[in-house]
Amino acid sequence: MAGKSSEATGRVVSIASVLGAAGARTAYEKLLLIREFENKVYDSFVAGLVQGTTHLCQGQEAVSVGTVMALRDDDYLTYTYRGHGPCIARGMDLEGAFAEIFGRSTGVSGGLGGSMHLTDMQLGLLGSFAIVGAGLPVAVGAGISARERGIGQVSMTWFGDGATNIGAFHESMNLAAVWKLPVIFVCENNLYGEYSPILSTTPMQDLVVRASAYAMPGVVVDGNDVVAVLDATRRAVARARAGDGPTFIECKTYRQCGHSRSDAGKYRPPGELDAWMERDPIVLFRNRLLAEGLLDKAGLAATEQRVREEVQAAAARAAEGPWPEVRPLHDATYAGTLTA
Amino acid sequence: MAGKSSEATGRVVSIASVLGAAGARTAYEKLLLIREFENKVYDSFVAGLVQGTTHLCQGQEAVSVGTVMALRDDDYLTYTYRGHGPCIARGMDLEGAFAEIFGRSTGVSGGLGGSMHLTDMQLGLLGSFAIVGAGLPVAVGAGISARERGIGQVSMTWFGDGATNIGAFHESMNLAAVWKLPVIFVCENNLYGEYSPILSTTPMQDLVVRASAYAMPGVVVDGNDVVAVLDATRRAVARARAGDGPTFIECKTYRQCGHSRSDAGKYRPPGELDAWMERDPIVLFRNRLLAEGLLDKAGLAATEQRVREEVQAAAARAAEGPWPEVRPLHDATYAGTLTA
Amino acid sequence: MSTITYREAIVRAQREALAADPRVILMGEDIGAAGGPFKTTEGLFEEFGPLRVRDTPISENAFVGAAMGMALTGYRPVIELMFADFMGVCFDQIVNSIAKHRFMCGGKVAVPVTIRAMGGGGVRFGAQHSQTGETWVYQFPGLKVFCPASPADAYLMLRQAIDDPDPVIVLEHKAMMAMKGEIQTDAGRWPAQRPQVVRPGRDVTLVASLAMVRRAMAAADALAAQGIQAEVIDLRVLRPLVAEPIIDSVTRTGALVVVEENHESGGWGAEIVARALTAAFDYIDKPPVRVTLPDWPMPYSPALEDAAVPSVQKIVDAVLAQH
Amino acid sequence: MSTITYREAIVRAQREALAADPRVILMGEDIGAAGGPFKTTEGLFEEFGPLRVRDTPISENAFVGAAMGMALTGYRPVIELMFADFMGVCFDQIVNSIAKHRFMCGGKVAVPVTIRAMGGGGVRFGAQHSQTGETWVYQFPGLKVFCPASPADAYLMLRQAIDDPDPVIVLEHKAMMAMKGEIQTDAGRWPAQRPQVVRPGRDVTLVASLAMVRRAMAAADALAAQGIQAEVIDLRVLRPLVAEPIIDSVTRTGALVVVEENHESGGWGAEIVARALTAAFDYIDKPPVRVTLPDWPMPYSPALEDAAVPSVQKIVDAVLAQH
Ligand SMILES: Cc1ncc(C[n+]2csc(CCOP(=O)(O)OP(=O)(O)O)c2C)c(N)n1
Ligand SMILES: Cc1ncc(C[n+]2csc(CCOP(=O)(O)OP(=O)(O)O)c2C)c(N)n1
Ligand SMILES: [Mg+2]
Ligand SMILES: [Mg+2]
Repeated sequence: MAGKSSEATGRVVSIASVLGAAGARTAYEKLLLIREFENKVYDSFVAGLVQGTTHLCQGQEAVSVGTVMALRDDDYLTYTYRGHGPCIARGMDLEGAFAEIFGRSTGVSGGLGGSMHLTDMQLGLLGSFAIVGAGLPVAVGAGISARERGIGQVSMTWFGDGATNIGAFHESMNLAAVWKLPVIFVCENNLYGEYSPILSTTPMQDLVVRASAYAMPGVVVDGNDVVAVLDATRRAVARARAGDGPTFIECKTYRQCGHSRSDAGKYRPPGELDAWMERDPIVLFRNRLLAEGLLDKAGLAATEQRVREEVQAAAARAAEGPWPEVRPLHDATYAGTLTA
Repeated sequence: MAGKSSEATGRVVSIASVLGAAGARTAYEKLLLIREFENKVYDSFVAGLVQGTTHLCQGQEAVSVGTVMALRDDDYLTYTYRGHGPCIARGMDLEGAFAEIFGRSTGVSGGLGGSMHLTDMQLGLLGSFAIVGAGLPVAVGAGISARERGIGQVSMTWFGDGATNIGAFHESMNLAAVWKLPVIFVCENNLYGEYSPILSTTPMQDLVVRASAYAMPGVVVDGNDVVAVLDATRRAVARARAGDGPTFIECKTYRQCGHSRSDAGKYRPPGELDAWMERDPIVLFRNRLLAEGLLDKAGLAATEQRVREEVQAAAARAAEGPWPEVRPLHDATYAGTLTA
Repeated sequence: MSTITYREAIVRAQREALAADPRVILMGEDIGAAGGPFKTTEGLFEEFGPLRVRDTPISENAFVGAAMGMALTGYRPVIELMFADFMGVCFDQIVNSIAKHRFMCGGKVAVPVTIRAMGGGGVRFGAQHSQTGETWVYQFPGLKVFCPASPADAYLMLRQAIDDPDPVIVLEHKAMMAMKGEIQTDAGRWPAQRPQVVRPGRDVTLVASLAMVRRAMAAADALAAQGIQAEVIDLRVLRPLVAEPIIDSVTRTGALVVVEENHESGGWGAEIVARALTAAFDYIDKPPVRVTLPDWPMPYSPALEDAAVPSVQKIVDAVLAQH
Repeated sequence: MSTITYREAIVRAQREALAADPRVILMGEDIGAAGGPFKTTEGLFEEFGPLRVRDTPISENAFVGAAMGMALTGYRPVIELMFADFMGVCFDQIVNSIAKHRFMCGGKVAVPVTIRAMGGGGVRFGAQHSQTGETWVYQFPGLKVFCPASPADAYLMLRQAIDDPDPVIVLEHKAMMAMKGEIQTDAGRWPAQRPQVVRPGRDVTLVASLAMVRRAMAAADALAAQGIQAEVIDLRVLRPLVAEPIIDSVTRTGALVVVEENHESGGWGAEIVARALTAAFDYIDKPPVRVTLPDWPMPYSPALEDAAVPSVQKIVDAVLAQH
């Protein structure tokens, strides 16, 4: 399948067959959780609770949820500055995530990392990288560990369309391919790198063709369809666990908000956003849940209500968190004792 | 033709049709010149006239000659530490080249550069790069100039099979492709990067497939057949001059000697070197010249004699060159005046 | 003379360079229609078009290397690298190619490349987006390193950089973008490329760069109120480093305090201290003091970031402790 | 104790680490069957096989970043980068990822990566293959930087680096590969990770690192013949920098000369001068001197290279001029 738009594209699979009823509820909950989380981060920015910058992923939730749900607890993940999605999908503590973004000592990294650097080693959330492409080599390294340890772990890394033009992408794809490592490369093709449309920086729209430069299987999937994403990822993960090496998954999706806080998105052609809003991953999934009778309107509303409350409560608790104490941070810098 | 072994492979073109009689003589002379030059550098190393290290290209001469002969005088070239070939093919002064390698003030760069850094701006020889892959971005930049100036210039860059795994290769290919720059990427696939066989570092033997990752035309050519190389390069150059963008040319060839001075080549499978020696580019071309009746044995012998003498004489003069004077080198470091 | 912001000064310098010389070409990520992530190319795309103001892919190593290729073949590229921290992904091209190429060619070529990068802390961008980059590059012969600490310098240094036959890295500071000041458009009145006394004083020499200059000035105000007259020197050009103005100053004041937004070990402050103390050994009568970032990466939390970046109070305290 | 070469000491340290700890994995270009471009992994591939001693593609940024991924997930990678100059192509992973990751994670992870790189001049490799790399990396908190100047240190520092929970860059010097000396295998007798007095003296303190230590020692011999007793300090660990042994020494000798194979501006010599003069201000009675590379890239020509690298004679002259 290398270099071709895969069989996964366009194939409509039933939710029940891929997720089951319980899985479907979980997926819906996770989608909502990420959406609510990101909305709350945005509001917190406006309210002055967050300073600096932040990169949100509304519209791309199905990629995070669909890919993460294909993983085992002992798998490894690396992601980007736009990485709240995978973290929340993986189960990162919401208060800890908010508190980190608010710069509080109760943050997952004690406020030292920030919005661009949410991590949690317990969950295999190895790192969020603010330098484009930098997370890929690290995921490859986790893939080496996984392969060496020999218990079927995999490593997964997320990155954008724009990131496929940086050297680290190329070197990582090649290394994973030549060593047949269990690494899943998840490309969130949201059509833009910052304010640049993909065709202004890349001589093609379908990035999956790049996989063939490494003799690596590549698949394209509708990134706004959580079921399709999960389905495609499961196949890739199965291959990786079986020792058959890496896969490149291109998820076609769209960033509903600006690149970062200061971006109003003026570069978008008229109508583009509207068209994608109609394909909002949460709305799509919600409609299918109803259509397939897996959840009724009351059930959906209850879930929505619960998630919203959970997110609001976590943010409220996080906002109460104390500021980190101003003290020497040598111990946060080095693990070993220093002679100095 | 992207991503496919090209029509150029296997096609036998007559020397006369591609080169003409005069061109054939020039090509033969250039092939010999490079061979004799490299042999003399080797001998000079053994004799203690060259210190440090040096990377020779015996066996790959047809790539240098075939590609360079497709160029105009005002084209641009970047190449590598194994870059004596393009320099000599382009007409670099032999004494100046030897003297540079011997570290003398009469060297093309006054002895400041050395074997890994032969350059001559007058000839468009922009730079020899000792960091793998580093010459490619620079060639892309020259391609931007060429395109801007609008008089049909092209930029050509040489690199090895191993270099296709470094980030700079990827970024340069993409940039040249997306901006449709007149850049010819010449990959000398000599099957090894230092002591590593290609399949230990790259998941495929045919590197031309990588061109398709940039929607760039790619061709494979027998790198030991100077006529085939020239023929394929001319097409690529014509496309570039016409504004149709870059081409990737994979030249299948072989490094007859070690990677660098200290390498005895023990990693080679038995018989491999012998098989390639039978396909020595100079012997092949010589035989074809005779077969096509473009030169007779006496003519060949006369050329060989002349080239050998020319090379020996240049080396002898170079060895007489004075050492550079020990003096402040601020003016070699900065072009502008320094306030300091 | 006209009063504009640091950011506007950068735009203006580029506009004038583009207008004056057809060989000038700007390249960088989102510098075109978007006007640059820091809006430092605002309006230039509209005015000069997509070939003179080029949006690049996220391929820093390639487009920085390409700048050298352009420079070698007759153009004068001006690169915007966005965050100075991104020099990491193109470090090879900067320090191994661009810095050394002329030398390796025996001095026979010039490499007129300008690289602009925005650095520095104070804006809650965390450890990978807050480095000034000063100490990354000033050690390399072949490069020039300019550090504008005012709109005037943001303007003139960029114009000088673009005109310079050598590669120049212009390190702008993102916390100063909105700073207002006068610029001098008459090149005949531009100061020499060397440190400059921006406030005279007789008791102590404060040497600072980039955003630390303002803080040193504010500290000097505070110190004056306590009877200590600090002379403030804006370092301005990190390479080639001209130490005379500093040596001259400490010879008069007898005391040196450097203020920089880099870690102590490896900061340029050591270089200043070493040069000053070596040259003015007999004139300095107090141990020098360096006010720097602490020895850990930049923390994200506002509370910790503010404690990390040298503050006016810390500078004042350092001087008082010395005296 | 046993007498081996610097190169053999490097091989031995890695062999012992591989044997002692299954989590140790070596990666680099041609370090496998070829035994490494500098033969610093000779025999290890045969002994430990292709999974523990891994030949990599020419993809430094990927395999250095991969080392961090391995370290975060339970392994102890040891990278051979070949020439220190190649840090340019993986600088981002070294300084932005590896150095800062623990910190950005709030100190909750350790990053036990060892990176070996061979630097330095004197072997006619030209401007892009002769840099020591010392001043590229010692400025970054989060990294440790070891500089072995003897077979003993080549051995013990590499063992310490591999055992260290933090990332360590071990800068070996290619001109010392054949140097012979004794190594100490008993870890209980290893010196602390700090500068070490390698020759006592009362008149002047010479601080040097890597290949300059031998030259400083030779200079001390020559000076002794002229009645000047030089104390020689091997700097050994560039980060974290422990200045006490140096301060202690200059307090006794009253004079400081640093010798380094880096350019003056941005060299660590300034840091040593600044620390020593600040802490021992009242004890130093002669202006310090720095003997460094000149302010241009390394020339290829043997004549010029030899003139560039600090020679024994230059060190002697510097001390004599100071006294
Ligand atoms: C090496 C590097 N260059 C530039 C940037 C600035 N930058 C941050 S995000 C971004 C766009 C990335 O686009 P893409 O990979 O498509 O990811 P997306 O933001 O769309 O998720 C850029 C250029 C960076 N962080 N690192
Ligand atoms: C970035 C970088 N990594 C490693 C090296 C060391 N090195 C020099 S040549 C070489 C092999 C290159 O192989 P290839 O690209 O096939 O070119 P060839 O030498 O075969 O012509 C290596 C690894 C280098 N010079 N630069
Ligand atoms: Mg994108
Ligand atoms: Mg090769």
